[in-house]
Amino acid sequence: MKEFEMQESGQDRKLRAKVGVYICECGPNIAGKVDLDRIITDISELDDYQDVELVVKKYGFLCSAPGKEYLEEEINSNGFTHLVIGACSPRDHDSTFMGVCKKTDLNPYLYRIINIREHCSWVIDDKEKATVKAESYIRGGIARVLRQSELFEKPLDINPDVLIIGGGVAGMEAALSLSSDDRRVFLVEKTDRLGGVSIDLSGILPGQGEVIGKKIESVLGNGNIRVFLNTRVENVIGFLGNFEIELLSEENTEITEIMSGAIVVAAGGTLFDPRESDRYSYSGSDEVYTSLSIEKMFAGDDGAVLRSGKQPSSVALIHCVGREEKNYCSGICCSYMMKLACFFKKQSADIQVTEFYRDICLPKKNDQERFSEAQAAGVALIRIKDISLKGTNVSFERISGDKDKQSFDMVVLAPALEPSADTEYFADLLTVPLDEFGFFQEVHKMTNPVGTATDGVFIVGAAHGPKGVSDSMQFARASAGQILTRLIPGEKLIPEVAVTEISEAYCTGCGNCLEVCVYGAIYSDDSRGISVVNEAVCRGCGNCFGSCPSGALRTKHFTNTQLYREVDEALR
Amino acid sequence: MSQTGNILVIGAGIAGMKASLMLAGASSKVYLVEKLPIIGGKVIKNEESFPNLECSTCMVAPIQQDVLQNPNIETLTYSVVEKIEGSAGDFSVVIRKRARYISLTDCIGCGMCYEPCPVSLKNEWEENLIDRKAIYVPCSGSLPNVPVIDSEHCLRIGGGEDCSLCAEACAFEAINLDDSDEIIEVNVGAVILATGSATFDLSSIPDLGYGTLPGVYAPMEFERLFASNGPTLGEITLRDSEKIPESVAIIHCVGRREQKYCSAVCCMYSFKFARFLKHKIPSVRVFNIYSDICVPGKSYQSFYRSVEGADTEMLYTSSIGDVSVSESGSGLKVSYPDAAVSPQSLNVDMVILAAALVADPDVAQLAEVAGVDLDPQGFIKTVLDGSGSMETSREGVFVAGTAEGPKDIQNSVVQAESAAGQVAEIMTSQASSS
Amino acid sequence: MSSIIIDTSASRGVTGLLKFLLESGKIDAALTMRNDPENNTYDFGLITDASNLDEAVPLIPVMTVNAGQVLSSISISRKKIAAVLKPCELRAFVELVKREKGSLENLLTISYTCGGVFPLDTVITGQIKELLPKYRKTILNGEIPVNTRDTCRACEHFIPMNADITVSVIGECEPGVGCVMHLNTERAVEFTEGFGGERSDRKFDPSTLKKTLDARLAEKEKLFASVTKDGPGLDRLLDTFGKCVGCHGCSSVCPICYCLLCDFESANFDYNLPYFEEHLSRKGALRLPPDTIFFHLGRLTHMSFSCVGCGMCSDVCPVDIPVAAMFKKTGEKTAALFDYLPGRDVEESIPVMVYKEEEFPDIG
Amino acid sequence: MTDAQGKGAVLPVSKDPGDAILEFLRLAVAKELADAVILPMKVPSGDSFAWILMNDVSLFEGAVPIAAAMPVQGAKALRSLTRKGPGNLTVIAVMRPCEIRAAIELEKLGQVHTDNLILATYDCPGAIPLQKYVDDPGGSEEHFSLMRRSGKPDNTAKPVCHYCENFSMFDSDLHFGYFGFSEKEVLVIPGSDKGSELLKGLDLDLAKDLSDWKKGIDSLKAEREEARKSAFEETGEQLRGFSGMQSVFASCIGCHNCQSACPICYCRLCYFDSETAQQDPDALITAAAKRGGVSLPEDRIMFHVGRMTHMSLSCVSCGQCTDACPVSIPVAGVFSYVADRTQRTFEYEAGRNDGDPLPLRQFRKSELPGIHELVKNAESEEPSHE
Amino acid sequence: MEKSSEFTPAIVGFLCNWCTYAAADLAGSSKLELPPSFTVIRVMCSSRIDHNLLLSTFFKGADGILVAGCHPGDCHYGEGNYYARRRFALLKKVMETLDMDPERLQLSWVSAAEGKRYAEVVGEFTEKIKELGPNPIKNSTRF
Repeated sequence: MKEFEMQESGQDRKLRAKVGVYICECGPNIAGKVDLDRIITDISELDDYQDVELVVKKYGFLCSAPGKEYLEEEINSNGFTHLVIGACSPRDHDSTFMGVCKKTDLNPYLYRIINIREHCSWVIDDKEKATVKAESYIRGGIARVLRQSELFEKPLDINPDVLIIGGGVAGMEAALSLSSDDRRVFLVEKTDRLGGVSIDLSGILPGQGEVIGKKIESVLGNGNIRVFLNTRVENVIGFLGNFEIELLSEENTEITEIMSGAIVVAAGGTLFDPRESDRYSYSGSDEVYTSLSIEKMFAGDDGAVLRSGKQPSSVALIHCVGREEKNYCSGICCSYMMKLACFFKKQSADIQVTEFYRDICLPKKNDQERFSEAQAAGVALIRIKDISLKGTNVSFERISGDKDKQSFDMVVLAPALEPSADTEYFADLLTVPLDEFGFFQEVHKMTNPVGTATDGVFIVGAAHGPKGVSDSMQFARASAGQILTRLIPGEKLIPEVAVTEISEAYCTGCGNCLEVCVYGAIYSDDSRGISVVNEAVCRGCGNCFGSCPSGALRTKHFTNTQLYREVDEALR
Repeated sequence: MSQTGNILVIGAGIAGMKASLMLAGASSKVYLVEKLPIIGGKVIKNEESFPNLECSTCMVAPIQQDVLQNPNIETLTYSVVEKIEGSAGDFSVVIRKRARYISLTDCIGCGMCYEPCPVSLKNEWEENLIDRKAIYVPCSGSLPNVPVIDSEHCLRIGGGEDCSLCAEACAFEAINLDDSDEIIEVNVGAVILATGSATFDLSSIPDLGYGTLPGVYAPMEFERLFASNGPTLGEITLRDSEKIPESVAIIHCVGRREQKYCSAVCCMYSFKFARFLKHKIPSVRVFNIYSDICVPGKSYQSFYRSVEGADTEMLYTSSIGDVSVSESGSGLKVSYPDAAVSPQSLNVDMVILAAALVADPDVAQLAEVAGVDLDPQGFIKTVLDGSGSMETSREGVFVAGTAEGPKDIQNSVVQAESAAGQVAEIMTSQASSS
Repeated sequence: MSSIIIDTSASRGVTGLLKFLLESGKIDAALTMRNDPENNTYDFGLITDASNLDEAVPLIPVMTVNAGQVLSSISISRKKIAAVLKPCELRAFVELVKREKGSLENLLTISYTCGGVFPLDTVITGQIKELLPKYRKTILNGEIPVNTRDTCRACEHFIPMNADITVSVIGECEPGVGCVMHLNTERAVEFTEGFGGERSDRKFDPSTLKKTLDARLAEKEKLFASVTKDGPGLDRLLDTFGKCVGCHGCSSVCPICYCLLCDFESANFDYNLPYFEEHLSRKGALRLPPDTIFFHLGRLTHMSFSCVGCGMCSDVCPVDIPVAAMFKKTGEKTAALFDYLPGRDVEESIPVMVYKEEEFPDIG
Repeated sequence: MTDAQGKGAVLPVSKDPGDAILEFLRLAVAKELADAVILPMKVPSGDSFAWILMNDVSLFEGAVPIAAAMPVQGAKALRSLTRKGPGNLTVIAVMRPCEIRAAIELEKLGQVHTDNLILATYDCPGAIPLQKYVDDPGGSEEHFSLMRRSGKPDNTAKPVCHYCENFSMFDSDLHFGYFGFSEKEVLVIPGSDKGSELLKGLDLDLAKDLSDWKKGIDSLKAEREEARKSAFEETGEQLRGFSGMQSVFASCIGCHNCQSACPICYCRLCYFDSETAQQDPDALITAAAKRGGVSLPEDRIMFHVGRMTHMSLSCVSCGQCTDACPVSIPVAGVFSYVADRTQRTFEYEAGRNDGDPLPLRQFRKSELPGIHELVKNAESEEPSHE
Repeated sequence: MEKSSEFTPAIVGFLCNWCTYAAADLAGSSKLELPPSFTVIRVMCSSRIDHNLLLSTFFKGADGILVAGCHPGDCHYGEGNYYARRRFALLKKVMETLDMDPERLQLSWVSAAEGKRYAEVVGEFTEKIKELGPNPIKNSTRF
């Protein structure tokens, strides 16, 4: 609090300071367009401040190696309390000069770079005007830097262990890539066995059965992986590096408490129920199957046969079941339907197999083979606009617009992949938003697809979106990648320094800030009736500040007092 | 794990940069080798990236900055890897740092040097849509923002003439016309190949008129044409005339038949183009000529639906391979067989060919250097296909991004993260074993 | 010390001085009351351009806000400022300076013998227009003008303390003499150098204001009597402060209440439910919001000994509680304990900030 | 909110509706359906009211459920009681609709917890300005009783009351309706489960059909609607041009009484009293030099504009700000005018208990088309990103 | 009081660090001519900008204020600019209702790649402000 007031006081008269103002000539780029000598005289003669000493100099090329040494030397010999650099964009060299400050006793947050190149010398032709502009920018910089306050990094101890929710392929893959002697993995599975859906898809890839079998073995055999079966995650609090988790085992309804530094959500997906759409009407007795159940049959000994046990003589494979309803393409069905077609043909060449598809979507480079194989095997491919079915009677509209009917011995549906039932539960538990389709929302679709708004919580596999086995494992490894490179045993995390702080004395706990924070970095302390910032999570965007009507918030390094002074000078 | 090993990342596209940053964050020393004079890869060529049409520069520039400012990453632009010997955990790598002729430390990118250069050439990075000098930066906003001299065309270096206008114009003595290639040898524990891909050679299908008919565009050409930091500053005008197209046909699946695979991104960028066109030229008519729509993943189809009808008319053809483009008057004629296999045609001002992603021509040589196998399509092969592992046929060497096969940004990043993870795993085990 | 006599009204004289100071660059800004003819309102102007002084009414008997409060925020500037203040405003400012909430360093203080000010509503209603002419006459006769603030009528400290320049406005300033400015400090002499008017060695003679003083003292008697009839104290308080709506307007306009966050608005005065339940079970009833009266008692202990009786608090009270009278009265008593007079001397330390070894034997 | 299929129970009136309500409350407390009540009570000096929380039935006598003046906005009383949490007491608060609406806004802002409160409103004829009441309690009471009968505010009432459309049943748990037949009876209408429970507990059955009463209310609403239109037109006129806004607030002395009287201004430390808001003195004088002078205390007008951005979305137009203003600025007139516009911008109505979150705590990805400046055809109305 | 013909407006632009500030840099390195009367103030996110910052800039006498950030959907912090848009809309409505020159306040979305557009936005806004003339506050001693 004290510091809060001292630094913030709009009228803190005890500004005893020695400010170094160094202007980079940047060759002709600044020196050529701006009258530096005039600026130096004007600024040094500036008598705006009591007890503030200004040292104003120019230098050829401050970001050069000698330039940086020069600056370091100047800071040390003059014992500056603040530093202003008139040069280029902070996006180019802010970190450069912060680096210089770090080598000296000057706190890097008591320095400021002023962009008089991109925003001045390069865009204003008239030298007179450019000079005046540069001068006002620099005056603003001085006025502001005097209101800045020292900030310090606060390294955090971290727990390298990882909680993985879901024991499917994705979960197991993550577990195996993460576990090591100095990193334990807790693998929590709600059912009584590992393997998830994929265990049923053993037919999918040749040898997939063994692969998954082996995975399960190596997971169970791994001393650094602790597997909890029949267990659900009851409660989670914390943030990247420090989560506290409560697990509830269904057998001996007791709570196990564990700590981890990260959480990987591999809650998996499930299949769209075709009967949700009136397009597909059939009963349990009809010879209508989902791809999954057929997979199981093929995995078994007597292959895919009718309930009578007889070979079907005609089979319809229907793609895109639920695509329109869910408004997304699962991206894997075409591929496995082609494969199923071939399985049927292998089972018996006499079975006439017909595939009804809207579009052929084979996004993987090897998928195309499947298509050729199917064609070669004599599978009939019919492109349709629309389709519906009563039992095994299929009526459809060809792309040409012609309507048609056919009936088959057996119909196989390729239902869309959808989020598993407990997705919402976990979303709520981990405060991770869901997207419009009910899958977990990644923090950034492109640059961070496995990360979530709650840093430290990662989403992989079908919980992120419709995926095949290999993509699921890919995502799992990606999350492992993030954890392995961010949570290093024995090393500390260094959170953002310029974060927001809330004054306990002034806050009334109205919750505006808490509501708008994207990162869940603010929580409410009910005992004191105030909101509190978790500095380990805050990114310093300042959205909370914008939402606070009282004088209770301060976004460090971008306080209003600081900005007001910049404005004052801009309008001077 | 600070001492346990350096890492070599080849290719500074989104995948390469991401992997480098992650590993550097884990305090490994990373050598990031990029053959172009700038980093950023293909993504920065896009104004906006699908599915949420996010501004690519806004998305990638901070990553580029992080890479260049990260003390653990040594970025070697305009460089090629010539040798990778040894084995996992201990590779010795030879890198040729090609002569740039401009000092990265002294140059501040003021651009004073381009003006005087008498040589004028097509700018390849801008898809030859604009000229450049022999000394140049590929695009505005290049990072690092430091030019390079095209030694082959430089009057002095290439032509042996006595010209040093650029050097004279430079206030920082940053230009050294006597610069020469530099050979750098480094030791690394692991290698990540992220060299990206190329677009299908459109001229190999003469019927589509690419190269012969000026109104026919490759996807990257259109990306640059639309880019607000591109050659036309975002004005969509036809190549030879200044005309603003009134009708545009986008032909899907170009090269799919030849390559025998679907690139999975063409549909999406085609729809993106349609949105762009409608956005900039509200009166324009856009046609997407397709035979299959491939929009895998959760948010793609909804984007397709939002474009379909609104921004573009969808024209189905029963055989996408048989679509052809010919000249008709001042414009172009696109012929294709419709659903009923009867021939149709369509007159437009502009044609964009949604070309397949193919292996980068240089990848074969890289594979040789790196000693890794390629798959039948010419991409770098992963050994445990379908397991999500990014390990190649050579232990300790990994691949990420479109070097491994056609894919979108999301999957490139996911692969980069996986690869980085696998490298980190090795490093850790080495650390604990040593 | 000397004085300056100018053949004009006191008001014009002061305005002239301010003009001179600005034009000669001796000050950067002048703080004075001014009139907004368009809206018939008065406010404090911090004037930097002499030409803007035409609207200045430095001696207008109106107090929209206690100038001491206004000055505290700007006086710490290194810029030179001349401020025209009423005696109580100057005293309030001195109290603030003692609390590090202002500085006399770069300040030229001009004050005047004060006839008292009109309550704000006379300004709003426009009444003041009729009242002013009578006002001038009355004060010259050393009498108390009608309709002025009750605390002004009862104010015996109408002669400025610590002013660099004292302008005679009441009593003494008999017709013919014009505007008389007494230069009390070196600074005054220095600043007025080069300013016109006739220099004289006329001394300021308080005795000439005896009549006024007596009248005021008499008024004070009455006022103090009016706010404490006989009867048990607390009930009396309840009668006086009972209708307080807790707006804390009195403290926000009080020049002495400098706190950023008043203790009574701080978390210290948020209560948990049990507090109310407990009260309820004991008394069967309690008032919401609580502490309405406690607030005034608390404020009395916090600042009464520094109260200068400017009367702002009464003026802003929405329910006409005689806050000012209560505080002035209590203030005099508390200050007397330490024979302290608020605003008398910057060097005089705030009573509760010091102690003497031997004091209050009877308290122990 | 529901009013139980348009039916209500009936309470007999002896003297005036207030007594009926008191009797009702006595019963509720006696039957331990509530632990305490909050009611206005005359202050000792007899010229104002204060909120009293009481459970001692014998004290109810002095209470005035339907008080002529509103010295303290009831929401502030509720805030002081429940800010730290709902507690264990079940308390019935009888307040004006605008007070309940303010309380509902404050609950959204975490300042009031209504869990154990039973909020009761009544047909509000308007309130007498505090100053007027203090000056002449007797006269004011006379005026008020007339207003209470007619349901129409007369010229002594607060200006905002003349055009308040929310003077009757709002989102409260209970409502006491009597406009139209205040002599005979008072309707008590449940507005929530809490309300219904209470009535059940008191064996009051909802026999009475409300349509007549409703008709009366609606015609009164219509009149207020008219008044509102003309009042807003007037305010609009006053505010025309820069000088307009300036002269409305010209006499402001910066005491911030309006803010401290405002039920919505819940901040402990108003931004404008915080150090952040204080101008740098040197900068202030430098800036003054550019203009030739500034008015002090600084930012007096900005304070009002800033306050509008902070609270106008929750403003319930109770008029307390005007009552508190020592220099008679029509603060409430301007604020309710602004609130009317800002609340419509976000299709929000302050004081509704419909779970609608505060406008600034949410957003829609595509909304407010054209709020951002369009340059040439470079941008489409809607961001293309959705 | 200046005549708007020779009137050079004082305009303050609050730019988000990730998009518009970058665009401003791009405009700079592309050497596009920009009006000297425009002053850039950098903030991390447009959502950081609170009403009082804009108001006080306005009452301090700025003739125009530009708030510019990432296009909706592009926010570096996910959703910041959506909130910024709402807050801006509120302030604009208040100023509109009080008839205090809401046109002096402008919100624009400018991405990091739109250096040219940044120059256009600034240029056109400056022109608009020139037409409006000086902010009445800045020459009044009554504020």
